Amino acid sequence: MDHIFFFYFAAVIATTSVLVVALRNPVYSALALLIMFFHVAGLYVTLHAEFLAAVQIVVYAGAILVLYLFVVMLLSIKSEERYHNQLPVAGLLGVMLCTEVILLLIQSRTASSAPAIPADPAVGPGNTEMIGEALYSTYLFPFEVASLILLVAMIGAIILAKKDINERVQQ
Amino acid sequence: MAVPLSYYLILSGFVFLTGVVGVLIRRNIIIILLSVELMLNATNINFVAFSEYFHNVAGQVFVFFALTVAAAEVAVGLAIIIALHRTNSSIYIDDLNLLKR
Amino acid sequence: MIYALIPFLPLFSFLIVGIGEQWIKDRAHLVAVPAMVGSFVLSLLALHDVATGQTVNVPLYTWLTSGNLDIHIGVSIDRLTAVMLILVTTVSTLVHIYTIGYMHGEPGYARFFAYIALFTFSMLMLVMADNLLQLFVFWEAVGLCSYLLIGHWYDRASACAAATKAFLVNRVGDFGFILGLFLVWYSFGSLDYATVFAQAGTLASKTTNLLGPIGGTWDVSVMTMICLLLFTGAVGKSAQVPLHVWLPDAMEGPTPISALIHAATMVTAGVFMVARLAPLYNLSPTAMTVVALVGALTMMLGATIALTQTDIKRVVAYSTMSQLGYMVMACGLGAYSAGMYHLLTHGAFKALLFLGCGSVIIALHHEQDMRHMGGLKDKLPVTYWTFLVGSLALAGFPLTAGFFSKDDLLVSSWSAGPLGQVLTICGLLTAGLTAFYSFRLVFVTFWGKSRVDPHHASHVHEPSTTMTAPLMVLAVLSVVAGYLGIPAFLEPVFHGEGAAAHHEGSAAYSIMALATLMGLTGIGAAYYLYVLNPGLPDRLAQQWRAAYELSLHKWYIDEAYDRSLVRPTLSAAQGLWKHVDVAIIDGAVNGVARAIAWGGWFIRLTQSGQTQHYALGMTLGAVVILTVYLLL
Amino acid sequence: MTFPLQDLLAILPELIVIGTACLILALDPILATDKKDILAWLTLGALAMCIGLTSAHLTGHTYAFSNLVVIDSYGAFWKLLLYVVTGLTVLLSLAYLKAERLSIGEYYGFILLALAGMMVMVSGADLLTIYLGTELMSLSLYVMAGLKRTEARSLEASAKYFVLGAFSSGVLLYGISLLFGLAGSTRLSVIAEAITTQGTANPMLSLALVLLAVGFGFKLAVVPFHMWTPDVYQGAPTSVTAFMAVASKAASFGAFLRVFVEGLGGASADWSVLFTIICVATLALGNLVAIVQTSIKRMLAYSSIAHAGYALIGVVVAAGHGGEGSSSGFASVLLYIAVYSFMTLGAFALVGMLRKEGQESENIEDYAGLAKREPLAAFFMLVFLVSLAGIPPTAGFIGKFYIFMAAVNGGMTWLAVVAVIFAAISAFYYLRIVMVMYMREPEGAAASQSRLETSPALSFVLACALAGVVFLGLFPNGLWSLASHAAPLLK
Amino acid sequence: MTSFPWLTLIVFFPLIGAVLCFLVKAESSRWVALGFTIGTFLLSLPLWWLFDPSTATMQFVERASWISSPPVNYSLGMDGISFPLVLMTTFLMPFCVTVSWTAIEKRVPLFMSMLLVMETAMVGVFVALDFVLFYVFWEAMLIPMYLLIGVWGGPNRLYAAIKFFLYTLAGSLLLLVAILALYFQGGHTFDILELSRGTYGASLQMWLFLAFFAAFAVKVPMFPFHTWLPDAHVEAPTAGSVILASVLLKMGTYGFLRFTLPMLPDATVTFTKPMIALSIIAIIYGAYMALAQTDIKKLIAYSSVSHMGFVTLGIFVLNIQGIEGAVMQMVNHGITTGGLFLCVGIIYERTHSRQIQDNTGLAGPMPRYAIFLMIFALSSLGLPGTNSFVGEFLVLAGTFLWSQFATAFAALGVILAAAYMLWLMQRVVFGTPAPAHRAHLLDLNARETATLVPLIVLVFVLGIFPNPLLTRMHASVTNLLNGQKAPAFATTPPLPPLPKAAAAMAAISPSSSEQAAAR
Repeated sequence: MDHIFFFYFAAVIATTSVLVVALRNPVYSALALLIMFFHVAGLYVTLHAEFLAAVQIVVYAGAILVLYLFVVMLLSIKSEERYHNQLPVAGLLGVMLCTEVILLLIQSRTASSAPAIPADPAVGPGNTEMIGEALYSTYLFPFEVASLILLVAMIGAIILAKKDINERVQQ
Repeated sequence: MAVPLSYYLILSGFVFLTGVVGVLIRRNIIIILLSVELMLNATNINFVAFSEYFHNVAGQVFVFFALTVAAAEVAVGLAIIIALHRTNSSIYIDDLNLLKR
Repeated sequence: MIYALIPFLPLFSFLIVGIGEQWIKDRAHLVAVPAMVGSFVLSLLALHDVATGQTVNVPLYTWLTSGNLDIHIGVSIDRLTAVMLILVTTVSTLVHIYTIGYMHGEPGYARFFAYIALFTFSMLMLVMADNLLQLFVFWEAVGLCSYLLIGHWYDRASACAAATKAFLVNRVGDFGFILGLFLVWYSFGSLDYATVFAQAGTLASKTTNLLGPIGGTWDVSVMTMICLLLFTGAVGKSAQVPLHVWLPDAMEGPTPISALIHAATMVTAGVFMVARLAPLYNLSPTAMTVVALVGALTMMLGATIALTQTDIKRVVAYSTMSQLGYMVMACGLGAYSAGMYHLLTHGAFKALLFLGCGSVIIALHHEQDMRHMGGLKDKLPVTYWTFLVGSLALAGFPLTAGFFSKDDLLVSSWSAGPLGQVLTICGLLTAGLTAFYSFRLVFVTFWGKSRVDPHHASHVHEPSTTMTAPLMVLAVLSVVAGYLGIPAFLEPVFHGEGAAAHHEGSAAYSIMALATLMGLTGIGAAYYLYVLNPGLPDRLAQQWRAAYELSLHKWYIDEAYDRSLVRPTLSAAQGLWKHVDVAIIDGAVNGVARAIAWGGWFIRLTQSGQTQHYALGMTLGAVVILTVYLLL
Repeated sequence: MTFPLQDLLAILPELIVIGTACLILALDPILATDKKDILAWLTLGALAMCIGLTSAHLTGHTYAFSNLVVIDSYGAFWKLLLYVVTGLTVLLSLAYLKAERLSIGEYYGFILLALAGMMVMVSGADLLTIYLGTELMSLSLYVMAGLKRTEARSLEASAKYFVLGAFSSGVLLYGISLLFGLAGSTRLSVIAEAITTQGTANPMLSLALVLLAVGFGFKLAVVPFHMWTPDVYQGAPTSVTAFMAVASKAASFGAFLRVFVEGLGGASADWSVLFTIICVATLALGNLVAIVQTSIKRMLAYSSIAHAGYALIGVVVAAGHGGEGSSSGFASVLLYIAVYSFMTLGAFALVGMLRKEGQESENIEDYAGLAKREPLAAFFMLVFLVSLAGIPPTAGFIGKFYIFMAAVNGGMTWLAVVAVIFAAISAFYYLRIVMVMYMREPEGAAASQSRLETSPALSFVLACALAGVVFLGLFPNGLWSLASHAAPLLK
Repeated sequence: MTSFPWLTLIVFFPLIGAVLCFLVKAESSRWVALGFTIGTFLLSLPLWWLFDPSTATMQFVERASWISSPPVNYSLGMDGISFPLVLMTTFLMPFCVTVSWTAIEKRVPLFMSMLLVMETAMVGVFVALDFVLFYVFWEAMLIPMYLLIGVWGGPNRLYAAIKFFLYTLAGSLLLLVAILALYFQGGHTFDILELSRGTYGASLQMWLFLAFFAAFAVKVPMFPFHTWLPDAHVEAPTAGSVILASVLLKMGTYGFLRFTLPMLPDATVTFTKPMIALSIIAIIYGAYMALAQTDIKKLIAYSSVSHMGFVTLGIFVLNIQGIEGAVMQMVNHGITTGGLFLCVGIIYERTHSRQIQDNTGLAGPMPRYAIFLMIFALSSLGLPGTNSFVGEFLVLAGTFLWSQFATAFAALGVILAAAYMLWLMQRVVFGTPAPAHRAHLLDLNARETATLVPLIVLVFVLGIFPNPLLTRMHASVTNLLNGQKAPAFATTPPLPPLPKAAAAMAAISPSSSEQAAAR
């Protein structure tokens, strides 16, 4: 059962990811990505990460991708008539890398068991409550840093994208 | 666990490299950013799979933060794209070649 | 101690005149001449002391010490030195006086006095040296003075070239000298005459393998090596073949210099050195033979060239060369005292001849070509008569000093074995030639019709007393010097090791007779050709074209040197510079720089400005590293 | 869950920086345009407080926030360096922004936020914190690079930086995920333990190493991950370039060493080989390409690439050496980066303020005859360049001295020889600037000659950089003992 | 031993002047420079009497810690080898100032201050007793020299300056690596004396020798690393040429004496033959190059290659005469070639040409100048009675002990020296002036005379009384040869005492001594 779900999700994810890269129309690419996000979320569910699955859909599909589409529409971007001319080289490299990475990954070993981390209560993953608690206790500091990142992104986006402010003081 | 960990790894590896190739071959910056999202999602699959494998919440927490960062990057990236489009009226990255050599 | 002043009086004179040249100007002789006279007087005192059996040693200071190399500068006088002192101071004093007149009104008047004072100092220090290095130091110093004096008229291109040539040719000789000097030091651990002579015997049979460094075998006697190397220096300084080429050109200098340096003193330094180092030469028969042969060759070469020269000073110069050949030959045959004897008398009459030439030249406003002279004996009587005395002495006319010394020389040579006898015959032949060319000079210059440039002909007159007085003194000396018993005085220096001259009665007398005969024949031939049949020489020259040209062009030796040494050296220098230094060595340096810059330029192409190329680069890097990991 | 007060005290400098940043962002809209200098002074005040606070942490080794943050002498070293260079950058910016007529109060906020990111990077004990710190810094820098947003080149720099930065951080993150899979945690100490127990013959580890090398290589700007550097350095506003070239590089080195020594130290045999190759390539490329540049900013960019190569020598050698000796190797890296910071900052400060007809003049040709027009400026530039070339008695020599010393001590004399050959080559392009400044007459009309736009702030920056370069060159003892106390130890 | 910090004072006194040059008016900076260079010389002068010639130990030693880890000390000291060089340096500097008095018109304060910085660095090199300190001084002079050539030099100055800089830098950076290697092999110290006491493995010595060689041979410069020299010399302003020729070149040979010989005795012996071969090639090749030149400065520059060949020759024959001769030759070449460059600078100021064809017949219009030039030229060609003869004589004597054939080849250089120098004199001093320049040929003024006369005096003083200087180096040179590692240098048998002259003959050449041994 798990296998079926996995293979379904994996197949769709792989296909849509290729489509994202291959489709020339940005809108189609974005839509392919949207489909992928949903299936990644599904994969998360099979991995008992329900909270993340929800976040994936809300943040990625709901916010990020909409933002993308918004910009694509805003700038009325046409489909690309050609790929970058380094396609053959890049493709070759991609294939090589893919072979190598997969070769390496299937030989890999992982830690035999989860190390005991005192701060983490030994609970099953996928518990939204646990994640929330971890975020506001153990991971409070990264959380604050992440908030700063968002702050930077927000203000930075404003600074970069605002149009009409005359920054030359004395002109 | 029914599905071997390596399956997830191979899936994520594939998606990751698709993203890498996307960055290399697409000229539209927006698509390049989408490709980067592919790379980040591949990473997230890894984290979640390891998290499940280890019964460890840390991986999921990491994904949460990665998601946040991705969102922030998108915001900044799109702002840059808009600004670029305003000055260059192009969002093809190979048109950016004032600075070279 | 007072004898230290002999050289230092001229030195002071040099310093005062040289440094104060701007202020002293025409008053230079007021300093220089008294200093010279003082020096001369002291030399006489020294001679007296030496004659009474004392040898003088005045150590001055330690010049340098380094390891076991220990060089002192000092003054030492023995009999050999003493006679040289007399010669040098006498001639120098007379030349000083002569110069007052000769250089009168010249812009470089004071400078000239400074130079000859410096020369005199150096020459005196040279003869008074008690070690080889001091000898070498002043050997070079007199060379320097010679250089400066030849180039005295610095705006004359030929004078400058002659000066450079003189120095360079001497340098070649000194190259051998200094190597010989090192070999002496290496062999004996010292350069002092006394020490070296004392040890000389131990070295007599030692040999060294000359080809050792390149793996061959060629054993050569060390003593022969030493003697030959040192003799190289003498060859240069005393204008022996093949380094004689500088001497005739040196006549570009003012004539008093030719008299002092290039006739009487400096050029004899080589002979002096061989005589001085007799204890060493005596140990090497091979070296002696070489010395004798070189001397004989020079003697004949000089004489043959002198036959056809037309420049009055050059004739005398080649004659000097020829006479130096006599002396060297004598030394080479072991007749050191005879050689030295001839050196002294030659100093007197050759200085006389040169100064006489100077008088003529001054009288004719710096005309030196004999073909523009003639008939001067009435206008320049003092010059003529003194010149005649000098020429007689040179020709070995009986009862002149030259007669005695040349005779002594030839007789000594005859007694030096088979080689000596062959060379004596050469000497006799040369004596005939000598008489011929010296009287050719006399007849062409003083006799016959005047061929003087009409502009000057009217006011040709005898120069001032300062110039004629030295001529007369020298004329007297050219005669008197034969009666002073010089060989006997010198004999103790050489411990009688030289050939026992004067003792083989019959042979001695026959040689004396032959020499006289040769001399008279020469004079007679000259008279026949230049007085009785003035047109004949030209016809003979036409008839014997090749021989004449050979003689006139000095056996083409200068040309040969020019083609074989000078030009190849210069073109090799040019070639090396352009094709090796600039092209290869510097080219390599610049090439490296260019290659680096090219590398930078090439890599820079990767920086295309294309963002995705950059990403590709990163990916490529990762792929390469991963591949390496996979393969390892 | 509440935290002990000491956790907050431990990160007090970070809190001050963040707080000031927020204050600035808040104040900016309120302040009148001509009073924005206040923001800079505010920033400097905050930095001064931080210096005081961090100096107290020069000894000791404590963890905070569930072992996600470590407060130790290593972090303190970098932080102190970062404060100083940030302070100098702020002063430089004060002058630069005025000259460029840019009035953006947020600028100082971004500098402080970037600084906060850097501080998190160097004091992170967990890949998560380090990653987040990196992102905080990077995002701030992306924005800052594009600040002259009406100018195409500035935006282009920003875009390139952003695209490649996002790409590299994706790679980095993937590497982190693999390490997580390897060790079950992103904590550096746990990763180190896992490597010790599992051994290094794990393909996943190798892959992770390579991916991390790409990620950090990008931040350090080493070959072949360097290619963004010249373009971005050239296009970004010069004060930002200075900040990037100095602070960002220092922080990246800080994080890089932290991760590779404390986390991946067990695999040092593997990654030291990897970085040896990168190091030689970096030395070669940086120095060779710098020769043919015509823009001084690009030239300095390549120079900064090359200097990363020199610093890597220390890393490689220390890693190859291991044990007690590694400490002095790492110390040489710390010292080198500190020294590099002063001279590079000084050079960029001058470049930024040298203008021709109101524009930045960045062509090397514009420096022709500078020594005549601006003797003092030319002299300052001379000292910085000489130091960059590593000629005594400047700090650049001391830096190279310790690096080569480490190399010879570590038995990698050949690497030192390679490095000196490239050091000799590097002298060429530094001296070319000297040559242009001192030995060439300006071409063209006098009106178009470039001049230095001075201000007290700039003078102070230059004086500080010069003092740093000269003082460290003559009396390196203090910095060296600081560096050797702070240097990590490879177990 | 004295507690008074003489050396620190001498080293850093000029630096005060260097700063002061900028603080006074541009015109006065000349006087500042002159004052400080003369002051430095006066400060160094007492050392002549304070120096104790009987000991080989370092004198006037000062020591303070500079860098604590690794232990780098600020330690200075002086022995019989560095002593003459320091005095020569301080002696020459005032003339560099005076000759630049009117020749340098632009950026005078910078020029003067660079001269003073150079002085600090140069003296520092000669008195440093710590290898790193030495290196710091060694490198520190590159930038001022670079500026001297590049700012005030001739038309091709940019190329020459950068070539000089890179060439010497490349060599000396290898030296730095060698210094560090020595540190780890030599007991973790940079102290020169301690390093000299250490013993090192054969292969290490070889490598270190090559690294040292890279630095020193470029500086000397030895064939074939000499091509920077003609360019640098020709393009540099007069003072720069003087400093280059007189002092900078000596630092290379000083390096050989101070470091290579004592620290790497085995490698030195191993490399003796190639080093001597290179030296002799340099002597003859440099002379040939000089023969081909039409530019006076270039000619003198190439003559320096030839003369420095004598120095390296003397050093590597490894006997007392050779090394003392080398040190003498270093001093002499400094004075003589310095004087020649000063002379060229003076004439260049008048005719603005360094070509021989533009500067002919100077004896007529400029008699005093002609005499001075002639004296320097004669000294340069090694005329006895002048200083150069002493050095060359001793070097050749030393070489003779090593190999007679080598001596013969080296002595060829003396002939060639006479050839190019006299030919130069023939063309420049003698003859008639070029009409175009006739009007500019004014004889030396008081300042120029004052610049040259002291050098002339020294030419003769050292030529006639070399012993006071030689005695001051005996102890140090002997110590260098018979130091703790004497056996390494035993290749040249010391000359036997006189009574054994016969035995000496057995050793007259290597082969015959072998034969003697075989018998």
